[in-house]
Amino acid sequence: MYSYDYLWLIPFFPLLGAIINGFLGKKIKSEKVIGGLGTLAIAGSFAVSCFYFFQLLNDPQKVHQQVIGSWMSVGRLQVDWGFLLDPLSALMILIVSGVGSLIHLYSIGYMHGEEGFYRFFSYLNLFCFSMLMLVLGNNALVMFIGWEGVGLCSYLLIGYYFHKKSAGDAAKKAFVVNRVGDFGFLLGLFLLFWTLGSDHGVWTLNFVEIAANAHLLGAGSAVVTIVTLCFFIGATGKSAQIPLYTWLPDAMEGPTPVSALIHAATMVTAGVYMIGRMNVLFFMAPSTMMVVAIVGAATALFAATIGLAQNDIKRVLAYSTVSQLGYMFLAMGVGAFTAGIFHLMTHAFFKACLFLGSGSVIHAMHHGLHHAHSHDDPQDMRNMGGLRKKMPITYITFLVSAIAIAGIPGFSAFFSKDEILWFAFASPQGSPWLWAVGACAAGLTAFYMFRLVHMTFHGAQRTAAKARDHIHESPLVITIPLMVLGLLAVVGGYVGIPHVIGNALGHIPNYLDNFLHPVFGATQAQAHGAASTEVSLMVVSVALAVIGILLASWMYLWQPELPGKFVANFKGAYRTIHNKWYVDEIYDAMFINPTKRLGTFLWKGFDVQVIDGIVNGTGKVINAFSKGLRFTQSGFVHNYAMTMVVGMVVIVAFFLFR
Amino acid sequence: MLDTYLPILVLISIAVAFAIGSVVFSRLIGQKKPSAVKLAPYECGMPLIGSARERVSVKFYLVAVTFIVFDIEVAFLYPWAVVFKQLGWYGAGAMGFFIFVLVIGLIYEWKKGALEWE
Amino acid sequence: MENLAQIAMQDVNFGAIMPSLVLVCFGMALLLVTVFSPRGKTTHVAYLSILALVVTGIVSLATWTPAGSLVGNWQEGFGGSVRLDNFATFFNIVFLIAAGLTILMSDDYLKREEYPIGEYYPLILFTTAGAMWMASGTDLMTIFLGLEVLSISLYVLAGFFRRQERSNEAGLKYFLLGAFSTGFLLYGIALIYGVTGTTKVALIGEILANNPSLLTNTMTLAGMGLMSIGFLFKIAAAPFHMWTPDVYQGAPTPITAFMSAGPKAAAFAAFLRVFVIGLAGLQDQWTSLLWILAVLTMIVGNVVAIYQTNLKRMLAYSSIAHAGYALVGMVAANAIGLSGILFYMLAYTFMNLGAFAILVLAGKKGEDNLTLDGFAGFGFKRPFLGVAMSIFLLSLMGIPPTAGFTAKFYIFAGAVEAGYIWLAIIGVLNSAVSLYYYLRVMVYMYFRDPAEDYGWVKMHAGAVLSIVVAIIGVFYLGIIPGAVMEFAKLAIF
Amino acid sequence: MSPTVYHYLTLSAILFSMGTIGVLTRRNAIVIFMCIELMLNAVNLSFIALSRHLGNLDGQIFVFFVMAVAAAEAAVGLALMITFFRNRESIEVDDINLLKW
Repeated sequence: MYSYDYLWLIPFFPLLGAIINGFLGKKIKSEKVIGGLGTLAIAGSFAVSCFYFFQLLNDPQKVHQQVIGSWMSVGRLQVDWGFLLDPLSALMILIVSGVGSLIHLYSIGYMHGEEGFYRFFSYLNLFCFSMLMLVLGNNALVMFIGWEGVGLCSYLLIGYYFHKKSAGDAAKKAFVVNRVGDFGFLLGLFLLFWTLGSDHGVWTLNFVEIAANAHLLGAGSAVVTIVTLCFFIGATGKSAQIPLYTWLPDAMEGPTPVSALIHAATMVTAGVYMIGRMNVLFFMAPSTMMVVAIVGAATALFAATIGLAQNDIKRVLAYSTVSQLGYMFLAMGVGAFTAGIFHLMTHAFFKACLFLGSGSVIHAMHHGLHHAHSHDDPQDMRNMGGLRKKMPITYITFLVSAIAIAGIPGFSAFFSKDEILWFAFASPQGSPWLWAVGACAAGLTAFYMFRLVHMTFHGAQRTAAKARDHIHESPLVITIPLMVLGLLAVVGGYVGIPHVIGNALGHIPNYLDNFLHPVFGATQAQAHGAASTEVSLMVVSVALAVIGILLASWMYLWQPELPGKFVANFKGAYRTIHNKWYVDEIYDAMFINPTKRLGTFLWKGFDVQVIDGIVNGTGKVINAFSKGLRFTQSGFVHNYAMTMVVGMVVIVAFFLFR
Repeated sequence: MLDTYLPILVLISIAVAFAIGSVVFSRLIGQKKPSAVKLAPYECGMPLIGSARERVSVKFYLVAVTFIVFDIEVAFLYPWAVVFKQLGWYGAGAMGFFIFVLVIGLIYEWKKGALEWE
Repeated sequence: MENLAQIAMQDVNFGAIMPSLVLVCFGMALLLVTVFSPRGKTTHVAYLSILALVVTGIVSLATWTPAGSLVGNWQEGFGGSVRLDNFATFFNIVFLIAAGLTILMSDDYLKREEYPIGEYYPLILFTTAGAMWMASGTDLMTIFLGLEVLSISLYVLAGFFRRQERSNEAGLKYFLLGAFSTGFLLYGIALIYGVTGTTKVALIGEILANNPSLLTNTMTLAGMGLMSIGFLFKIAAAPFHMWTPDVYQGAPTPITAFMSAGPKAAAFAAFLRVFVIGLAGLQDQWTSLLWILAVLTMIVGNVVAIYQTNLKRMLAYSSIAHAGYALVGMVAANAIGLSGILFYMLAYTFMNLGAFAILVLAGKKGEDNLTLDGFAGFGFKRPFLGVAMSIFLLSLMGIPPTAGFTAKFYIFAGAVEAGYIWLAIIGVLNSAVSLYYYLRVMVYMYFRDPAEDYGWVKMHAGAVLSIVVAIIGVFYLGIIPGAVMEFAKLAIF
Repeated sequence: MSPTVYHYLTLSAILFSMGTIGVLTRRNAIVIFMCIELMLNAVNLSFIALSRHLGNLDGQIFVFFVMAVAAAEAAVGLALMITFFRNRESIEVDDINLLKW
């Protein structure tokens, strides 16, 4: 028998850290103590998480609940403060606390000297607490606490640089858009609770009980579809899917570690986790699954196109995150729950690494530009270039992660992404179209990632000359997390080697699949298709990725250097060069420019105009309504009395003539 | 029953008739020679001091407010008085407490100076 | 005729009015204390009134009947027109907490605004006593008396700053409209009395149940409609809410805080007792009316609040919206919904009084700075108050794990269980809208550069204590509300 | 024909409506308050008539309380109006318009 009595320690440590830093941080003053405390708090939960993770590996019983105490009992509904440890949540706490620890460590270096250092760590700890509550909660309400908590912390952290107006606006937007999603979540919760309770006498919000009783609702019934759609709306808000994704790129106003932790590795994946947690319900609602898959695929492609047209290093990564989250939803939608969670994990590694790497670059750029008294934007890739030699460690880890996200075989995302694509093609809910969209997005991903790598690290230095000399590699406290995450971005995928490769290499099992089997075993879709099809699809998607990388390299790396060499060495070949330019321009005009224009259009036009328009429009309508209604409040006693009399007449008439 | 009230009715009729009659009669037969002095408001034969629309001192309101509150106690004392005997000491005690509450109000007013004119 | 005294006496049970009796006696004594105290000295009166509330609290709790107890501790008296049951006791505690927090934040406030007048405290005690009569009254007569004692004291308190035009106007407006609504309430009572021949709530219920023909009688229906207006006015439900913003804005801030919690809860108590017990037979009728009014109230409160820049006024609209949420529980009219209202009132008392306590501290003399702009950067210059305000705002929004969330969840779960799923949806949607204006305060506090250094904000012990108590309350009811929810369940009829 | 309870109730309803209309139309706060008093007294008439009709005293007891309450209300109301007049030199309700929107 194994004991799971100290599960509560996992969220408790960061909570403690948040409280101590929040209340005493101002008095402590020493950045080392504050940062150390914050990092230690989350490292503590990482240690406990590891312990329980490995214990669970050996434990034949895979689902454990720990109830701390009763929270509310409303009628026949009993809600506890309880935790649920099963393979899914065990994996999630490992990711959250592990990546969280690294990012805390990184923040000590990155946030050095910032005003309100203690505040930052307090919020970060509080975020980790909420996120751990979200993944550990054994019922929907505890999850909802985490759900709201992460939204709140994200709000506080996006607005960290509060004197920037854009930061405040972005924070507010994030919170409000998230709440639209939360509304869906709560609605789904109420509907589920009501139908299960009033129609079937099961008053519960406990995940285990919901899963056990979900069959009462009837597979494919309208109720299940509506409930799951509501949950999915909640997920789109939190996980930045169409149409509620617009807050995420704006959220890049926050400090970079925040972008890495909250807006890449953990919080934004909460929606995916939630669908995984409710997999039994989603399994019973094929129409919702279809919506999830289509929205996921559309988001993956759509965000990737927008990523093409961005010049701000963090915004590229932000759209990339949206796009990758689309992949995860695509996986969930086609019933490949394991693959979705797998991609969630690998994405946490490589995207955190990419963000932290970009943070390292921005940090260095900022430093350099500051010395040169330049007002160039330290986040604009057009001001970078050739940083490879200046920042070797950042460069290598960044490159490794970029290769990983591009889906080159041997790196982590290759395994997860290709499993998703395979399921999108071959699962009963999948279709070749979904696969095609996913594969296109994969090609685009490779393209914009390498555009990013080339513009930042390769080629000529475009940074102002004076600033160049002051750009140097970041300190160890920043590079250590980069190295660890870079390593994970490479090897993280080997826990889930697809069967077709595993079999080819000699019966290597898919560890992750086996581990998550107790959670997803019954609902996981089975892909039907020949191994040869799977391999050929794999080859196609890898080829697309390679083409994307080559195109990017050609356009942003080789091309600018080639003309100069040619002109210098062979004047006779100038014509050829010119021709090449010519070809290139045709190419530019025919393919790249339209794509870029499409990207710009989608971003400036659709994203800003339509989506923001809808969000702001709703706000404006309510505002106008408010303004109008306000004027009924004229301040005159007579008007008030008149309203009362009219109300009285209406009420009495209502009773009499009803 | 009603005949007991007959004398009162007669008295009222006579009073009303006399009042109306004297006013009407003087209107009919009296001479009218108005002058400024005659039309001025009558203030006990004293010359006028300022306009009649002058603000009344707030003290009058204070007295009026005080009066309203203490006047109401009578409304409660009457029914009690009617059944005073039947209610006995219990009723007296209850009414005593009622009066006591009013006395506290009185003390409060007194101490606040609401009863002093100047 | 000899037995008249015996009849009068045998029904008398001072136990049934003990809490309010204690409070009134303290109030009268304090009036005398005030008048014999030197001018401008009020602190001792504040202390004594806190003592009065504590004593009353102890007295109130004595009548609580715990779960599983075979013998009820409830007290009934005065010919069955007062009944101190768990329902009344629960509300009494809510009133006492509201009054206590109000008094704690008042003393320094009165000195700052230069109205150090001791009568303020006895008036709060009288208001509380009136509220108690409303909660424990089982006769329309006692309920009416309680309502009037409460209202008349509040008229004075709302217009307490007599040389300040705003306060003055608030008092007069409240008085005129309040008296007007009283007229309707009374007329309703008269009609119900005419139909049933009694003013006792339980008896009305019985008579209506035994004579179904009375249920469709014009007088009954008109009486019910008119009576509801009196209560709806006091809980500030649309369309009888229009006095609320003006009065809340003009009244002294602690009084506004008190009005939004104590009297509102009292009106709910009386409303519940009269309608759920007395007019149970007409439940279909009044729930369908309240359904509409609840929606209307939530929408009006939340939507108009968006446009407000004065925080007192914004919180006034917010309190209208919260009355709408509580009405949802009354529409459900099941055990969860009703006990949900009780729980909601307690939760709302903590979070709203807490928020107002911060306004009390943050104001300058005259309180012209209690606007959004006046709070720019407040959170950084006054970290404790900023965090506290954020907690209360989050609770008002209904973000877990605060009292606001559990209370809303409770109410909406009640509505869902009773099958009013759309009402719950509208409620949740409304609380999503409410986010906008609560959040804006936080945006100003944390995302604007401080306009001032807020040096005038003095951390007075009383107000700070009330804030701390409110924070504890908000988190207690948010994290471990189980015990209080049990109390609320025991407290419904 | 001797008056029945219905006549009283009708009279009371008419008085109540007159009071209500007065509240809605008059401008002077004191007159408005007098109209409210009229409403209360209309209700009192109902109570008395019903009490006599039903043969029970509850209605009459109620009237006592209403009277007491009305007096207290009048006292407080007058005080509020006086202070208002001192601040604004007016007692017109249209001038009670500082707080709005």
